[in-house]
Amino acid sequence: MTRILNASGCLDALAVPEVARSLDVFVTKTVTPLPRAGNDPVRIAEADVGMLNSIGLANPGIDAFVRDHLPRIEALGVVLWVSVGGFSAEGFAHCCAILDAHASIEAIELNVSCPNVTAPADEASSIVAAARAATSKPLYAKLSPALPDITAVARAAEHAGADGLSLTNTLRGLVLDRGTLEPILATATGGLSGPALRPVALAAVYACAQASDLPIVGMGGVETGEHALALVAAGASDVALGTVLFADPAAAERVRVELDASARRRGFASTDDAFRRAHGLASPRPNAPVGPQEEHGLLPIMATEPVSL
Amino acid sequence: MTRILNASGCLDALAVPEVARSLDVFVTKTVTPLPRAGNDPVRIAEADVGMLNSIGLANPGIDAFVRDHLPRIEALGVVLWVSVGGFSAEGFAHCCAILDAHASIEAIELNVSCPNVTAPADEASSIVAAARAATSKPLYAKLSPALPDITAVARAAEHAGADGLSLTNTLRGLVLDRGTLEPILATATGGLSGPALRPVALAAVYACAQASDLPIVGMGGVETGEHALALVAAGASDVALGTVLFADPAAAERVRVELDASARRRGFASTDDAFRRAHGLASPRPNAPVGPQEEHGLLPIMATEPVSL
Amino acid sequence: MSTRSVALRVRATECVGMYTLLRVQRGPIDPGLPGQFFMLRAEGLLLPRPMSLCTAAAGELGFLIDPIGTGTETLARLRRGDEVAVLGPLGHGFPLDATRPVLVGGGIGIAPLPYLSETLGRPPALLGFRSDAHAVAAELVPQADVVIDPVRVTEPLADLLVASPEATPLACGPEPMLEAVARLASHAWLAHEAPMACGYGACYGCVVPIDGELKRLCLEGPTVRASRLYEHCGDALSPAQARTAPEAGVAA
Amino acid sequence: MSTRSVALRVRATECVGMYTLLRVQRGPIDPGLPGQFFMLRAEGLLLPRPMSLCTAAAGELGFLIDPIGTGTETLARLRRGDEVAVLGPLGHGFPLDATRPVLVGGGIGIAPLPYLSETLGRPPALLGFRSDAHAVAAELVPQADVVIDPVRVTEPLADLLVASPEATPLACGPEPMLEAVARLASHAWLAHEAPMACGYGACYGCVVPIDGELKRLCLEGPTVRASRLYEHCGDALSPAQARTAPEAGVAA
Ligand SMILES: Cc1cc2nc3c(=O)[nH]c(=O)nc-3n(C[C@H](O)[C@H](O)[C@H](O)COP(=O)(O)OP(=O)(O)OC[C@H]3O[C@@H](n4cnc5c(N)ncnc54)[C@H](O)[C@@H]3O)c2cc1C
Ligand SMILES: Cc1cc2nc3c(=O)[nH]c(=O)nc-3n(C[C@H](O)[C@H](O)[C@H](O)COP(=O)(O)OP(=O)(O)OC[C@H]3O[C@@H](n4cnc5c(N)ncnc54)[C@H](O)[C@@H]3O)c2cc1C
Ligand SMILES: Cc1cc2nc3c(=O)[nH]c(=O)nc-3n(C[C@H](O)[C@H](O)[C@H](O)COP(=O)(O)O)c2cc1C
Ligand SMILES: Cc1cc2nc3c(=O)[nH]c(=O)nc-3n(C[C@H](O)[C@H](O)[C@H](O)COP(=O)(O)O)c2cc1C
Ligand code: FES
Ligand code: FES
Repeated sequence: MTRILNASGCLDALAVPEVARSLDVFVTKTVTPLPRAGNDPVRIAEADVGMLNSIGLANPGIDAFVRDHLPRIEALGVVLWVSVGGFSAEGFAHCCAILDAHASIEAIELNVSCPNVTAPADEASSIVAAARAATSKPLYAKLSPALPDITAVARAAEHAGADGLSLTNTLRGLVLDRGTLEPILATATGGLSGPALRPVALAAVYACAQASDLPIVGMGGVETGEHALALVAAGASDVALGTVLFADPAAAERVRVELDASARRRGFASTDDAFRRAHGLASPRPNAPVGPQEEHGLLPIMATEPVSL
Repeated sequence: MTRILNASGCLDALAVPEVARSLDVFVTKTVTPLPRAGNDPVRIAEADVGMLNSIGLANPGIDAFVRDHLPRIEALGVVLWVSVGGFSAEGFAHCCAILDAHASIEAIELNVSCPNVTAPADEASSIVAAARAATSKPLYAKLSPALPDITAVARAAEHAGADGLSLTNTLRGLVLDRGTLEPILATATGGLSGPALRPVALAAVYACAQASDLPIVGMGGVETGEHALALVAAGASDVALGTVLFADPAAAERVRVELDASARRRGFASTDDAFRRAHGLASPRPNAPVGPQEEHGLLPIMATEPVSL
Repeated sequence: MSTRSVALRVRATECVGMYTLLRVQRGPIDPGLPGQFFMLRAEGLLLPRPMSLCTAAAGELGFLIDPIGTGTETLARLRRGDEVAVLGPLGHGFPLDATRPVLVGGGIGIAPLPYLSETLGRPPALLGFRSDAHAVAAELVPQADVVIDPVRVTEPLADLLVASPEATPLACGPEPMLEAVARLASHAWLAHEAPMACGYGACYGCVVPIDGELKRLCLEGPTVRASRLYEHCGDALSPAQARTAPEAGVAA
Repeated sequence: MSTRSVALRVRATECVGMYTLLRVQRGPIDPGLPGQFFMLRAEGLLLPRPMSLCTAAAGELGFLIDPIGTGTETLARLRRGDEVAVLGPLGHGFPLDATRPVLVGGGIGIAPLPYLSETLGRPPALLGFRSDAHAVAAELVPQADVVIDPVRVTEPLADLLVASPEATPLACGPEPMLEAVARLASHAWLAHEAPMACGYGACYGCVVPIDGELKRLCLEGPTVRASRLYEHCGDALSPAQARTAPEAGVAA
């Protein structure tokens, strides 16, 4: 069963518990050893095929997180992953050691790829190794797509003890104000997410699924069940929703329903069929004719019937 | 004056001389030391926010290029850049040494970034240095956007003797067949160009313009004069058209006219004004109110009046 | 807070001076309190845009839109029968128990005032606009005194506060105007703005300094007591000083 | 070759069995020769799609479209008055001086045949379709004999070639059909297909093996003599053998 997660940094469970509960797993915004105010505003902008953000890992720091936030998140009764960031392998390890004591945390995602802070991509394997030594919880290494060879980093993370991969974080992008031509974000460039990332994330998942045996959480521009199914076919075991949640907080439910329908329409018994098909691993069972695709109207990501909660 | 080039691999001057003549500079498809048939078909696919290609540097090899193609291109009377690729620094140097003897070639672009062949990105500076030793022609290093820090590579290329930067090549992307979920391209993944690349290329140009003094040829998803002006504002001296040429072979003329109009509408005396504005370098002269933007109709890249050539 | 966006049909779009009044069928949506906002998304937009509720006629939600960029232009171009995805009401509205409320609006900042005025029983209002063409929108707010650039809306406000210092400005407008209002009255309530990707606390994109820290405006606001936004406000300037101070608000 | 795409208005779209006939005002565009193609692009598509000219009524260009994916669906959904960007004519058409031409079409491969039939004075035609519903399109080709799956169009062709071995098949259809035609007649002309990004030699995306090398189909073809495409063609099989061989063409 493909699980639907939120992408780290794209949901605050405490602000909207019902949205967090609509997910199979809630992933926190990245927590760092020390508190961070984040970057100055303006921090977000719509690009013509995606969005930019330069939040800059705003977070309360690991101590306040564990003291103030964690108990309240635990009270929500969601399956919980904590995303961890740091500026050195020790920083990551420090956070992991603290989180290790909390049984409510199912897994830890290591954000070795935030484009809005100095990116320690080269050090992915030393970070994973240090985190590995600090906790026995499952560790997911979250990689950047901006690598000459993402499979090399994926394999390095695997050898260093990662239990899974989260693919991918954002690309670096820029949007200028249409009128003045000045960068809209205070930091000028920022992380590009949404539709533009979709084919890039898909390629990263596909390549890493061939290079490594680790389970993969796929993300990047997922808006519909078809997008989620493509990630699954490319090699993702689970799928995370980021940018789409901003436009459609009810996306998890919708994508789950669409994903099932998309797989069924192709005659796949399970999503594994989709994976085998895309990777040419085995001839899947004779598939039912693929009917017309989901028709998305003007507003693909809205409920078709007005409903309020 | 901002020049309009074609992006390497996106135009064959011998097939359509009048399109080549509509450009300020014609850039050849990448030429390698030995002939290459390129990858098996299928080689192209439309992605929802861009296109994929896996041409695989199909080319006749440097010897046949110089013997058979160059004289015919010279006869067209276009300003000529030759794009060079190789699988080692020596390969690049070998091609550059051969091209050095031909006065018709204004500059050489070093394609150190093709995503469809093993990417020698780490070796950018040794390639540039070897090419530098082999020719006195201006050398433009064409970089990939899939680098953790493109500015470091840009600076390395500058120190190794590059005279300019071409930014950027494609990102690695994947598209699956909607019905079967199999990769459409025979190589599975391929190079992603077009709109999805636009904010990424813009960020690369912006960052490299701050990190280096080299002139920059900007490219990536340019379809309109507004897109070209954004690249200029971000730091490009010249702008290259790739994917847009497939849909609109007359794009160069159109983009040139639109670019001038876009700059004028903002009250910029020259495109340098745009650059200063975006980089916050100097308060540009009081700019005329920005009127409504170019209105692109259903088919933004078509001539509005039916015209035939 | 509702966390399900609803596809609603546009009933009409009307020109109101330089602005567009987008009238949308209300569907199952609660109009919320004046000063609360909705996230609106139409075809062609990746992200929704925050809009204050302007009018709340029966069965309808009215939004007053200043088309300043891609998102607002797309929304202002909608036509009868088009769909728009609406999420809300979101955030906190103006206090409805303020002592002697006086509504203060600058430019498109008048957007939340018609609904606020109705709800509060048509209190006095002071509106500033950058041109006569923009000032046409004043017709939406009953009992409004209007000034046009270069006169600033804080000038009549300063006079009013001299006459009745206990009056509470409930203000919405461009940042310099809000700051000038804050200087005149630290007990004022200000509807602040920031780019928002989600409107419900998910993205951390909308932070502004509140109580001296970067806080999410969509959760803390958008209406915030002046003293939480500006350190040196209120008594820092007497109304008379404010009126002549060069940094006093512009009517944008 | 024209290298300027022209925005033309759609006059009408008509259902022809399972296909759509897209009728576009001709504007200044030359219809070219039968077998040549045009690149068509509509709103929402980044790349244009190659389409053979199907009909060339006065002042009009007609394209027969099989909606099999995003591009063809988008084109088939166009309505009167919509704009479509048209570039062409491109590539090389069928030879018009072939000895005793016989048109052979499989499925959507009949697209170039109506114009070709008109030009050649209505020579005999053999058409294969996968269903009766698809076969409705045969009405566009005069003098056509039609077969439906599981009968293959190469069966009547084999008979015809026994009767008149000098007849020249001019064929368009799915790859297995083209290969089967090639086995029957190495002097046949085949309109081949490949995904094309540009249609005018710029992208190197459309290569197929021609004369044993990967060559750009948009420049070398799309019509190519069978012997250039398939090594073992023609006399390799007698017509009688071909008729019963398992790899003989399907009527797709
Ligand atoms: C709570 C809230 C309520 C709002 N209510 C209304 C309303 O009722 N009516 C209305 O017209 N607008 C309202 N706004 C502002 C509106 O949301 C923005 O103008 C809109 O999001 C801009 O999007 P865009 O794509 O049109 O412009 P963009 O392309 O994002 O920006 C165009 C230009 O305007 C600048 N800009 C962006 N946002 C703002 C802003 N908030 N104020 C001034 N300049 C800005 C940008 O920096 C850029 O230079 C409200 C904002 C908030 C936060
Ligand atoms: C010279 C030339 C002339 C053509 N003339 C016509 C014509 O008159 N009418 C017409 O309907 N089509 C014609 N075609 C084919 C048509 O161009 C393609 O079907 C179209 O480009 C597919 O685009 P799409 O976006 O709809 O499908 P895609 O989304 O690109 O593909 C959908 C599925 O169909 C497969 N596919 C892609 N191209 C083809 C193909 N050429 N044949 C079979 N399967 C394919 C893909 O692999 C995929 O599985 C012609 C092609 C060429 C090269
Ligand atoms: C506003 C915003 C904030 C984000 N913050 C984080 C973060 O704190 N940690 C992290 O690992 N990724 C962060 N990301 C990246 C997302 O988790 C995700 O990798 C990316 O957005 C791609 O998915 P999408 O296209 O579905 O949004 C953030 C993305 C956005 C848009
Ligand atoms: C079909 C195709 C072939 C390409 N071939 C080359 C090549 O041979 N050498 C090269 O440096 N870049 C090549 N590129 C990359 C382009 O030069 C350009 O960097 C990229 O497409 C981004 O620009 P665009 O978005 O305007 O297309 C190719 C791109 C495409 C689409
Ligand atoms: S708008 Fe997203 S957190 Fe406030
Ligand atoms: S379609 Fe581009 S080269 Fe043939």
